[in-house]
Amino acid sequence: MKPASLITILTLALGAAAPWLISSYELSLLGRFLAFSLVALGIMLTWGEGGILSLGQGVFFGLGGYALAMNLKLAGLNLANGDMPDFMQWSGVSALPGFWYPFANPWFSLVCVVLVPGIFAAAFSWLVFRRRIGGVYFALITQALALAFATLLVSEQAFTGGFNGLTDFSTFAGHDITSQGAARVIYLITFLLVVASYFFLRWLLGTRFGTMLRATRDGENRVRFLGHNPLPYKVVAFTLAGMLSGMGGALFTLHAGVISPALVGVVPSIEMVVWVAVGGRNVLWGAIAGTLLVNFAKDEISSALPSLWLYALGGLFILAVSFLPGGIAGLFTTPRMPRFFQRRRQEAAE
Amino acid sequence: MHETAFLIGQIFNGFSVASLFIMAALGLALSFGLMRVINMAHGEMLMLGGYLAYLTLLVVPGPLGILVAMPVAFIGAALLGAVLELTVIHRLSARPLDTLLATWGVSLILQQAARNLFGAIGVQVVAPSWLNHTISFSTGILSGLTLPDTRLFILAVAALILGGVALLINKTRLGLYVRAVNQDRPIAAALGVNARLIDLCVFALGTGVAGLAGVILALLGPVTPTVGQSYIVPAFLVVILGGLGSLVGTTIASIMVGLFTALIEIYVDVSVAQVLLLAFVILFIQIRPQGVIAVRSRALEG
Amino acid sequence: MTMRKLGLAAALLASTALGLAAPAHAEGTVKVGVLQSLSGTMAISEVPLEDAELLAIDQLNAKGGVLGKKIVPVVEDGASDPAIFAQKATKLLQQDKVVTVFGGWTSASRKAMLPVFQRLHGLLWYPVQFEGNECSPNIMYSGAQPNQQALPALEWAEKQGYKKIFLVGSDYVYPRTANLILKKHIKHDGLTLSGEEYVPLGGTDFSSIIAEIQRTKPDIIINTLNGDSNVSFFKQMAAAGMTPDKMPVMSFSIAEPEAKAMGPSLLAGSYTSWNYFQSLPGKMNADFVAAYKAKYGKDSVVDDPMVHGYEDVMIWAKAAEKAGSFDPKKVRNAAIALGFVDSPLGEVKFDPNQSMVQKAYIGELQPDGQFKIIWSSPKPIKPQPYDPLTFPGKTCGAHSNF
Amino acid sequence: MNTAPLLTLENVTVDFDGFKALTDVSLSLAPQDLRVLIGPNGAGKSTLCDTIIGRVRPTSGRILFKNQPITALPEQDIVRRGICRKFQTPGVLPSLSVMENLLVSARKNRAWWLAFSSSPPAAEQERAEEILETIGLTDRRETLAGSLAHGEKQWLEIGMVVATDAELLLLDEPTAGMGPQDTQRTADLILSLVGRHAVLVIDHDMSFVEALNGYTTVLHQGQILREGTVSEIRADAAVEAVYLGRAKEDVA
Repeated sequence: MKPASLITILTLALGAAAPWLISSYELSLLGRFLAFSLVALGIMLTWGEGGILSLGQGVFFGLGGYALAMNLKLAGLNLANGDMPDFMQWSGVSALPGFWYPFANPWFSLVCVVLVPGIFAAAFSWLVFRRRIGGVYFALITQALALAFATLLVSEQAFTGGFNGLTDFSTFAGHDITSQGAARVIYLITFLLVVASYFFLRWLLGTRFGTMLRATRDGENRVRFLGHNPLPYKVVAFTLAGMLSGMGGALFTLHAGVISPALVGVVPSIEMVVWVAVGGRNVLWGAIAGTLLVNFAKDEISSALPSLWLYALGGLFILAVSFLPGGIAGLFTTPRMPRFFQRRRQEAAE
Repeated sequence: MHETAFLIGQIFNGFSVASLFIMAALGLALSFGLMRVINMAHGEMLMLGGYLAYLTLLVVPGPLGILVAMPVAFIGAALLGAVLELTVIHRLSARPLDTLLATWGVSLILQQAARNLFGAIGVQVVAPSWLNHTISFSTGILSGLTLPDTRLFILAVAALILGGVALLINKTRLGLYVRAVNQDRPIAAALGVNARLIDLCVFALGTGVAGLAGVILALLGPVTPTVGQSYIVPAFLVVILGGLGSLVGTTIASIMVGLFTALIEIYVDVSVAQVLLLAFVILFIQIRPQGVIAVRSRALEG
Repeated sequence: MTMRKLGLAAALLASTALGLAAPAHAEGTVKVGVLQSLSGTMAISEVPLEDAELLAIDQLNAKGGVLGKKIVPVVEDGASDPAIFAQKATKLLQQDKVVTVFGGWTSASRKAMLPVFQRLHGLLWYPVQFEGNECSPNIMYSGAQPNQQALPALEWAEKQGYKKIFLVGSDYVYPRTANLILKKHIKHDGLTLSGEEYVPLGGTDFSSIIAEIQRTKPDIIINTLNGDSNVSFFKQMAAAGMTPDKMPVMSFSIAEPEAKAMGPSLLAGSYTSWNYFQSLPGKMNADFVAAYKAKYGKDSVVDDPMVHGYEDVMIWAKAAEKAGSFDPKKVRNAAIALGFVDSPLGEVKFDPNQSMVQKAYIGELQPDGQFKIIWSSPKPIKPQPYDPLTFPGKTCGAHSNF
Repeated sequence: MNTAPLLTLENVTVDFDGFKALTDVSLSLAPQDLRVLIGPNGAGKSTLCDTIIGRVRPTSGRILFKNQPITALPEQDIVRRGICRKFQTPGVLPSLSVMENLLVSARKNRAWWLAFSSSPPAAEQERAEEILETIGLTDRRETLAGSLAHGEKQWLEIGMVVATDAELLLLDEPTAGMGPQDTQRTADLILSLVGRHAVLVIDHDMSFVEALNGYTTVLHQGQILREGTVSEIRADAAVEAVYLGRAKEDVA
């Protein structure tokens, strides 16, 4: 057996056995960080392989999280009786808004967790990319999107729970989700989805789609003047990243028991990029490892030395992008990265 | 109050907000046009300007303190900008996205430094008493309209800064070099223009303007470690709308954003206005992806 | 892919597997949690609150602790993020096995922690004024309910003859809900609502709102803006010629520290409504202020949430002594059974609905940054988590379950 | 020669905000033609290429390809009609291997939804192998294009352009930065393409232009100055005045 497969199998076995190896608090941490790593995988796909930097992945994370949270909030309410989530009552709403109704169905909610961010990501990226807005412009527009989305969530309190977000969940599709056993099941589902996404992306990047995506990153114009339309490759990658973020958001909501605007805005969105920058933007396992590493570090450092954490986060970011563009994974592998130090003026001039 | 007066008041407010955006976005647009990099720590230059105003007012209290603070803030922020350019921006100049991320790291560090130096809760900068007046109309259709001196002063400062930078770019030798590098970097370099030095000067000029803007913002808002963050996202939108490094484009875009928000806020609340502004920008780039002023350049490939 | 792929992930997983829970009770000590935002946007308010809570713990320990045990505070950072509040609350209860937790500021943080405390049968002491509409057997709410801060302010304004009222606030839960209640009462009392405007949290531009104020000419503005937005609002009001002496403003979230930082000259003459001011008379308060200054510097100031955080710790200690136990349920019942106790805020007690019975005060900001108390409710006000006029028929009963 | 022209430019003018990069340029290319375009720096050679492939849109005039107007088509559709261009600074895809570069170029059906398979069709694979041989990079097959030597990048890009099977190849300064030996090799490579494709070469290295020995168009200040065989152009006094005199010194 090759050492590579040995490490893979060992990691999979450890991950699957984690619920019986670590305390329930640590399991909940690991679970929520693995949920984050789905977002990171999406960023690796778009930013690392596609050259598309999004500073607004929190939006898709939030769409997925809210899609599930709406169901969790409705669980146990008798809608026929005119029951409403508590926050609506004290926001002056008289009846449950129409768009909430379908979310009472858990399966509809689950589908929306993936579809809503997917459709939104597809529509948004198509609108922007088709006018050949990319690079820095795209990063800035997605950042504005994150700000607008968080602002809207906060201001439409009657429909979204506002700044408080949605919290206090107890059942999903009739199953108790607060018990110790449920926590293990939720962890295992998260773990499985991360593993499945990892292997899916590994396959995808090995296809000609992966080659075309990297080709588009290297020279969008060259690709276009070879007769290809780069637009669909970018849109598909961005849509997949959005769906992964949505899935991550929903799983996070289950683990954390809360989804709120504080998790989807400008700063959380950019932190998501930090995970990938630190872990390695061109290597799938790097994205996952970076997410776990940065988040466990944050958990350890931020309580003991809160002001140090911000210096560390800022410094980590500067160091990673300036000196270690391949991230931690770059120390172990020779990923296929663009030749960073080559000035490509004709691209920049576009 | 007459409806016309209210509307004119809103248009005035739109220009007033636009003047803030011009000052906040001008430096960004300049260095973006020249170097194709976005400095995410630009907001912290505004913050630095605010704190320098606070420090200056401690040394030079009295009515003219604010006028002393403006050059101090300009120089302070320009120096910090130069350091930033030499240490981070230049190293990453071929990688615009990495520059963006690295400067975000810088912005975090600067915010935390301000927090440790001055405290999280912010410091006090008070507008001088000679600005505490208003021009009020009490008769005619403009009855009820009030134009605060502070806002008029800010409009004037913005116009002066804009005029100054325009003169610098269009009439001086430095400006000539800037335009040359802007058009065609390799050729300009071949003709003996020190493109590195031009980059450095323009970047420092841009951050200097932001520092100066920070003093002005302190007249209307708080001086806190995170104050830059409140202006930075609209400033980015202005840069996108304005087109590559065009002064005229930046100005028009600022006015568009200012008027759009002021007028739409008559009908919707501020939060929704923010969302509509983004929708407007996305719609606008459908029509003019290169911004208000699209530069048709032959320097695409030399 | 190389042979070392996933190696790091494996190492990470292994390292967490080895992480150990902190040891539970050591002999002669008892652990309590202190959970505030030490970083992020809320740190500005919550760090002083944490200081006040730690001061109370110090003072108790100096007198021998509680039930003969020394109190060991476990301090955690909520990082201004509700998910982290929930995460750290879980850690404190599950891993550190604390007997109770003091903390929270925003409603978002409290809402996120609530299910954790219910599931793990913990007890949270929440010290900040809030919008009500919530009762949990696992939370002691010592901050003001709307009928202890917002409504007394309206009542006072009415008595001053202000009839046209303009509401301006940050766009989030507390201002929206407080204003919902205020609007009901404005209508009920036959007053006029001139306008109601919100800016996003951290908003800095008030030009449109000020234009609206100039257009509608209210008698008084009720301000529920949060944090830095207040600075922008008052500066831009002053620039438009409307200083607090010309246009009265009643604020709900400006206390002594904010006034000190924003500059009393900008705010002097504006009003605010709280259950505590640093300038309150009485020996308890004088002692508290002196002790705080002795520990955190003579320039420091104290405010309403800080004193509530301090008093929460004190009442918890008294209740534990009375119950003879640290069991959260017994402590809760004992806290309610304590009756009125003397405190820096005056006589206070916990109502069976687990909120605090306390007086309301109106202060006018003086140029020295302190508030002059110009009105006080005649007697302590019983807390009403649900405003009867706005939410008819809803009440919080006494809780028996946990 | 076939009478129907492959490419026709009719009075093409390109105006960059008042600067006329091309004025009233008319040009016609037959299938399997080899045409060389020369002119001093700034004469508008690259702009002419840009205009044909749709990177720059003409202010007035039109461009016909196989008698169809292409002036308004999206860039990738112009390529799909059969025009492909090599850029002046090599436009290879640096983080892809040499073979991948060719395979990306050789894709016949360019629909994105057909990209979700791991291996390209056998025909495309064979074609790529063939071109790899032609451009002499067989031993560099798996090398990342970004780490090729400058000359090798030029050849790879020519290979990529060829791989698209375009009827018209536009080669913008294929010998830029090459030594005499490599230049000769490039000339041989290009000559081997004529017959299968029409080729428009832009260059100003006269020894290279002479080696190609194609029908030559001289561009000066955005306008066509002369057209003729290399020897006619060499003999022309006007051309000599604006261009060749200087070029001779360069070569010498």
